[in-house]
Amino acid sequence: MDFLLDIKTAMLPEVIITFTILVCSVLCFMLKQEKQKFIYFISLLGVIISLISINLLAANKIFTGFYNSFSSDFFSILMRFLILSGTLFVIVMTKDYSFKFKHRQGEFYLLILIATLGGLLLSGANDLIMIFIALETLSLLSYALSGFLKKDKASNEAALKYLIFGGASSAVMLYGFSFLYGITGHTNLTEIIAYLTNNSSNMMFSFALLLTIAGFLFKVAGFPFHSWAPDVYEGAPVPVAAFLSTVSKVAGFAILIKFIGLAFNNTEAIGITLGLVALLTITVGNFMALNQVNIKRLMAYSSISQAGFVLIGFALLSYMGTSGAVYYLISYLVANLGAWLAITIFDTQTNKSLISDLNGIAYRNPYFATCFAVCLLSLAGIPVTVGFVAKFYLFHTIVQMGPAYLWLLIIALLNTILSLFYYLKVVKAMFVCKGADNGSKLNFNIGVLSTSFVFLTVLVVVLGVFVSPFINIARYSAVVIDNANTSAPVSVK
Amino acid sequence: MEFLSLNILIFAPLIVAGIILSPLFPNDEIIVRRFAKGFAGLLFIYSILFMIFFKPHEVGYQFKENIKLFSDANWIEPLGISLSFGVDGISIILVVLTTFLVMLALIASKKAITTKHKLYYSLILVLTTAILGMVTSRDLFLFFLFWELELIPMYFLISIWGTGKKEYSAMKFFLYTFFGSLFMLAGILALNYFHVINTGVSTFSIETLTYSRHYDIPFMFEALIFFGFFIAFAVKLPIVPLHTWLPNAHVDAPTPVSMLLAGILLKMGGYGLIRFNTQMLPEMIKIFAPILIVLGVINIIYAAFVALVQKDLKLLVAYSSISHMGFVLLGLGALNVAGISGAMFQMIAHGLISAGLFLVVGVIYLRTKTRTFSQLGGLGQVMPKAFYFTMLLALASLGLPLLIGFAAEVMIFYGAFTSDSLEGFVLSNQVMTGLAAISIIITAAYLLWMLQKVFMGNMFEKWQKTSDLTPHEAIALTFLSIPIVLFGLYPEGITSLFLPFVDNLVSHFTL
Amino acid sequence: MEFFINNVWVIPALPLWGFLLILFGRAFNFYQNKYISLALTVGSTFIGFIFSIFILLYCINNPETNTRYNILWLDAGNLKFSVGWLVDNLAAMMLVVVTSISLLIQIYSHGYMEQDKGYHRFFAYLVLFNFSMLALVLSTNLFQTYIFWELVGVSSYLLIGFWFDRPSAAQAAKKAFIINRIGDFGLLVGTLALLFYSLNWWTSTQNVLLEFATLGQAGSLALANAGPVLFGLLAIGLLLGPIAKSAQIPLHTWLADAMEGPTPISALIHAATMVAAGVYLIARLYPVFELSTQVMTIMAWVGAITAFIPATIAITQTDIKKCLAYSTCSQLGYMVLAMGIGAYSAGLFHLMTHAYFKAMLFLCSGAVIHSLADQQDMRYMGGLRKKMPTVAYTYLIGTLAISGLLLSGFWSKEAILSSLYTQGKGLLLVIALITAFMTTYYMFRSYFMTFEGEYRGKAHFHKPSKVMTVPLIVLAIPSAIIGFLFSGSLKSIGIESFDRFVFNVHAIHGDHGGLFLPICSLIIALLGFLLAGVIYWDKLTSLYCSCFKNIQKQITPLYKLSINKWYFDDFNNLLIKYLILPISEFLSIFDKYVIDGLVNLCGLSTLYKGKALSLLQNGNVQTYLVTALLSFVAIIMVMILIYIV
Amino acid sequence: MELGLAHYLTLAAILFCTGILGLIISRNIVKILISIEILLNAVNINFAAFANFADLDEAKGQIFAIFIMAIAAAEIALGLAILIACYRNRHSVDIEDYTSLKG
Repeated sequence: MDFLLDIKTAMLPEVIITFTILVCSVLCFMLKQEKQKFIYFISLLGVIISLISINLLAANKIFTGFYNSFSSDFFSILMRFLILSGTLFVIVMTKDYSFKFKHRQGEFYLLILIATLGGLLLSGANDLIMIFIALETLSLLSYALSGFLKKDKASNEAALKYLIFGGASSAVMLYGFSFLYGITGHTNLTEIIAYLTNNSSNMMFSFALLLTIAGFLFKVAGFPFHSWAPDVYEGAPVPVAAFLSTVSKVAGFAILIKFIGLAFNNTEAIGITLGLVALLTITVGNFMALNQVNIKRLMAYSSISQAGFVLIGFALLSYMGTSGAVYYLISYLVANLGAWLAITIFDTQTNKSLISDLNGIAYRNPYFATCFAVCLLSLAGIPVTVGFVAKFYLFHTIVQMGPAYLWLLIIALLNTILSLFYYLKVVKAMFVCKGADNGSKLNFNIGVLSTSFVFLTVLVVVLGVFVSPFINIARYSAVVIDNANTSAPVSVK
Repeated sequence: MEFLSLNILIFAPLIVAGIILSPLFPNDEIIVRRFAKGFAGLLFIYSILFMIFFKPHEVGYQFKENIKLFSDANWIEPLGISLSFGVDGISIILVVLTTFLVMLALIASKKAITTKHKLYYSLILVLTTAILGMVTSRDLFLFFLFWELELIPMYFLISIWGTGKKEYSAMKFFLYTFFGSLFMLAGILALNYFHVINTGVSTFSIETLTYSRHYDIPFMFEALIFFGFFIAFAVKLPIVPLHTWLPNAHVDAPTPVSMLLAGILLKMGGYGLIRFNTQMLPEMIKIFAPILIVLGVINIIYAAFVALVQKDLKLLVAYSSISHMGFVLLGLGALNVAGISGAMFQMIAHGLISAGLFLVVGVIYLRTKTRTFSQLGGLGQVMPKAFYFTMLLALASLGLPLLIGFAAEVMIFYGAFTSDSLEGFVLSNQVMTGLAAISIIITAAYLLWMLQKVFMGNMFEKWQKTSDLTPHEAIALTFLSIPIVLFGLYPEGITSLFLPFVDNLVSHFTL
Repeated sequence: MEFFINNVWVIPALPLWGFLLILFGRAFNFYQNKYISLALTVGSTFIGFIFSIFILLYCINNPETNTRYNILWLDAGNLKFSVGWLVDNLAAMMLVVVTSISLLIQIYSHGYMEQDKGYHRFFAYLVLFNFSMLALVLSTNLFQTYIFWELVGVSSYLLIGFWFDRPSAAQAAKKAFIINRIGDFGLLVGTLALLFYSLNWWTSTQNVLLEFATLGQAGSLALANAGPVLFGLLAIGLLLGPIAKSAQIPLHTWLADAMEGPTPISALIHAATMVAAGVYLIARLYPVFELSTQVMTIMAWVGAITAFIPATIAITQTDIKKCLAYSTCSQLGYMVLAMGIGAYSAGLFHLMTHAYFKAMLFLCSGAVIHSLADQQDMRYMGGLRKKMPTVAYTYLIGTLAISGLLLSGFWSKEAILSSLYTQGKGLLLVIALITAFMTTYYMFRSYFMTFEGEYRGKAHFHKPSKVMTVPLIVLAIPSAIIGFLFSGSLKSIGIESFDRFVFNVHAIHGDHGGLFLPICSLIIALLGFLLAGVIYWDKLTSLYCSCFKNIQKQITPLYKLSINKWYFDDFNNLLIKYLILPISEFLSIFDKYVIDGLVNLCGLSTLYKGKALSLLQNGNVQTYLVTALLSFVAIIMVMILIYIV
Repeated sequence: MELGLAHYLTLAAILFCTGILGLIISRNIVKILISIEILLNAVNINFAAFANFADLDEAKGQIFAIFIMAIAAAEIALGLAILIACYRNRHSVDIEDYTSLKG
């Protein structure tokens, strides 16, 4: 009976998703091609129910189960919420796009849902084995999803590259795991933390930790494991690219924070190294994005640099930094989903993806262009959007860490100019450049796609105005992380 | 005065912009323009009411507003950020200047803007909100927010309705200003940091950080904070050598936007220097005053010399703007009442004059499609009204007594000359002021040269049919001329608003 | 009488009012009738004239008059600038001069400008000038002077450039303003310095900064604070203002060009009133200048050189207005010279007499030009005495006056010469006498060329109207007698000598050098007259023998120097062309390519860095792996390094 | 000489490096996939060694290794499937031919 209680209080969303997966897989075989659209609704329903069920979870308590290999705390619940809402919008994106999948529509949703499940488990995982399995679930399914357009050369190539790169980096991560295990003798994170509080850390431990983090850096496309991202984003089906840059990333960050937390009461070495990684991630992403002409590639580089900003928060190795990172992650997710939704709509209807194809679209589809621009400007950090507040809060947290982190602040600040340039390039194409006279007019009538797009855009602005609750959420989750990592008694709010 | 709410003043333009943009609003040029113009007029009258009910002798903000969300004490309670507005001596006058120039820019938009009217007028109104928010915000975060927000409409206004290399110019403007603002952001955060570590309370309130500074900042960091703010405002003002965005932006922007850019946006740099670098960091301004003065003199002389050989009418006016903004620096560096009042006055004066000059440039360009001096000449014969207005503006600009520019220059020269802020520096205040005064010759030279080249002398045959000012343009220029003459004759009308503020300001660092 | 003194503000206020009425009346097209503009102008000046007369009478009766009224105009911190009005003998004298000449010239202008399409504009400018000039005269403090100093400058700019469609007029207007600005620069810096060095005294004891009445005290304080060198610089700065405004060398070149304006303007502004403002300002600032003998010497020499050089230039001018302009310049030099040697009242006396006769001379030339359809070259005139006798005789009166042949100019010039003599300034006296000789020569030359002999021109002649000739006749009266009137010879019937009247404190009661000097100057003048007559008067050309021709050949270099105006303009042009403009060009290029270039370089290099980085993203996953792993190893190294350090 | 932990770790490290070398220099994609296997096997050796030396009570390392094997199998299966799809499109297993996405 205890087991069932656990499920209700800690794993309800996962269970619901699993159930949906089962239903979908059965339906995949049962339904005829033309009726496979039905699976779309089923999966949508499953995700929505799962999202609702998150509210039923006990948010103010830390719950651990499955022999302590899964723990549900406020932070993990928040991450799961983000992952599920990301999935929701990714599924929405496929509404019109799915005609490209031909007769395999059902499978696509199946894969997406399984990948999501991997992500959900990852955000609550508390044991190295659990982490590994959840991560690989997410990764393997992502490989498959990237190559989902079997006949498409680009899609194949993307999947291949993704797989090779992913295989290598997960091997590096596992190598790190093995050392963590070897040093501490434990695979359970709680116990590893307990070990750390009793033993002062050493260089070997930091080395192992860094190797481990490599695997997660791959997941979040952080430097130096970022190079797959642009190719995969370009080649993969657009909703998959969206999935990778949102859901997959959130999951990656969710687990990354736990590992970085291991270094919380450690030396600063890992913090500085991570800071370096974060800055390099931002800088490389920004520099590469400057000359892009393909909007998907541009978004890939943009998401690399955005990941770098989140990493900065992590690199601060503190409660404040984590809260900044979490808030930034929320803002990134909302704006990025919006931007990908726009690209999906555009790509689905015109089959084009160059920035110049967007020229003058603002005067054919003003709402579309405006919403897209708002999302992009939020990513760039222009008010009044959530991105602005998030950047401000992140920088605020850096400064709160004291003058030692000034270098981090300065380079991060300078990078925002670079990012502004390429986001503006897209905005400029839409609003300023003269489009071809017979430029395509998108169908942006009221529908689920346009509604969710507008919804996300409004959310971007609303979150930019109603800031306090989300900062409180971010802070609270950071407190939870902080407590868990310092293995101090949990203070329940 | 219950009906005077800064919230309404600031956010009404935003709402009206939304109304104009909404699909329900008729897409008819005339209706859109008249609606926007009418609204701007009302806004101007409303802002005048603020000025009338403003009590100059009270120190600190008036008409305070603090919007609260979610029953929090402040807007973003966790960080101590408040959505609070208020006006004091230096902002009330800029508020009125803003609404005034926006109204005129909209009047001047009739012929200058020929496409995408709804978008244009709503962007101007968004810009209005941003500027009003900037000058009235009582919170550093809010100030920064509006500072950045202003860039967006400005970017679109230049890049969509501009001419020439408009996209390049708009991008340059955007990135350059953004670049500057990052330094300010660092400064803002650092101020907050030192307040937190000293008091444990996170706040961005300008009042708290200014008036009740119960916290110490290590000298080096205070200098860095000063530097951060300074860079941001130096870009905006602009200060040589951070000025090169300005000629580009001005030349390529449409006329009404140039008016707003020169008329108000540059003033934000001066406003910031007074509000933050001077008021908030009085210890630092004392130390850095020599730099301010040196940069000011360089600005004045350098830009004047560069203006002397410009071949493009608008470039000349743009460089004259840079030169004139140097006076703001010079006045500020004097650190006495006369100097700072003069800087403030110069901002108002230049706001009106440069807006007018850009309007005239636009008027000429609209008719001749050229701004090159070699193509112009003798236009005074066919457009006498434009000629007289330009003459008035040029004379005001070169500091002719009894026009608005003179009082500003006198105060600045007097302030700078009698100041001792350069004590211990190689060159004395007197020498620097003397150098700056050379500009009264050069300024006269390039402005009169401009008048001569454009309006006087022989006329090209092709301009024979050029028409004089339309009623719209004439009205806009007349509106501009009224304060130029009025406050030139009666400078107390403006100075009385901010003198108590400046007195109080100066008393803080003469102690 | 008290009424007029107390309401002296009416004198400048009326022209201002008139200006506004014309401005708005025309801007909104309320009227078209030329007589309304005329009435507004003349009316305002006339009332001013009446006021001035009464004030002058009051001042004559009460020589100690010093009525001041100040209004705080600008107040910021310890900066308290006031404007107001000051009536003393000096101001009263200037008021009368200005209003009377203005009045006549305005009437004359009606005739001169009647056909011009810019009639209303002309009168608007004219009345604006009147306002500025009268307010300048009434200034209570140096600051106010500076305000109206610039305003008269701008009126002058507007009027020189009245026919702005003429390129030369536009050029001349600009030149006049800019050169005057150089003076303003000096004046401004000088004023600030004077204020600065005595600031504490001003702010602690005085309500009105820089008030003329207390300038002497402030000056000595400044001298004490600043030391003689800085004080000298300060005074030179102040002097620069009058140098530019009164067209002293080296800032004199604008005055000849200013003749591009309508002739009544040349008469009013560039001969009688505005240019004299410089001398007036020197008089006002006398307590300051007096403190530094070096500056006084400089002033004297500037005056002397200015008297001399333009006179040599005037000798060869063929344009009647240019000739008169250089003559004005030269006469102004006289006045400044007088100021410089301390002959304060003599300078002002000459100012007054000169104002009348030079205004008249210009008006005469205007009448001639007007009659000959804008012909200004004297080589195409001649024999006009028969066609327009009134003009010719008045011109002759003016010529006699300026030459110092017993009419008013004689008395004032004689006062200057005798001061020179009594002070023992030999060299200056010689220069002054040579100048006097040349003055007679070129003035008679112009008279002969214009009015005597045969008509050499082709232009159709038409007679000047009454409205033009009457003011000439009226002006001829003071031109003839005013010198004698105030020479002190009529003390018995109650008219004080000028120097007694104008400034009791500073009057220099130098004894006249007996009869020697007047006779000497008369002889010199006669010689000049003879020389001119020999060369240019057909009745005397019989004396014109070959030796003169030879002389003329021998002095070719001098002739060239004169006709080229001593190359001042060329020098200025070279200065602008090879110094100012290159600096500007250099800075402009520097701005465009270096400063902006660096900015753009930053942007471009960033873009290229992006491109260079893209090379790593070559599509081969193995490259990605290599870079990733290598970077990762590097990162690990960094971490280890941090551990070690 | 007794085999100590260090020996196992060294072996694993050498194997890991071999795998990485193979990953980087092979042109054949199948070889690359095999190299990934080698990497994972190196990790397995580590886990087994650590389980033997550091964690005698629970043998979590061995369990981990088994999990790794299972997942590796899945990964290779997926990898080969993707490779086959690629091969159908381009008729090549040379990694150099899969460079169309770049920049």
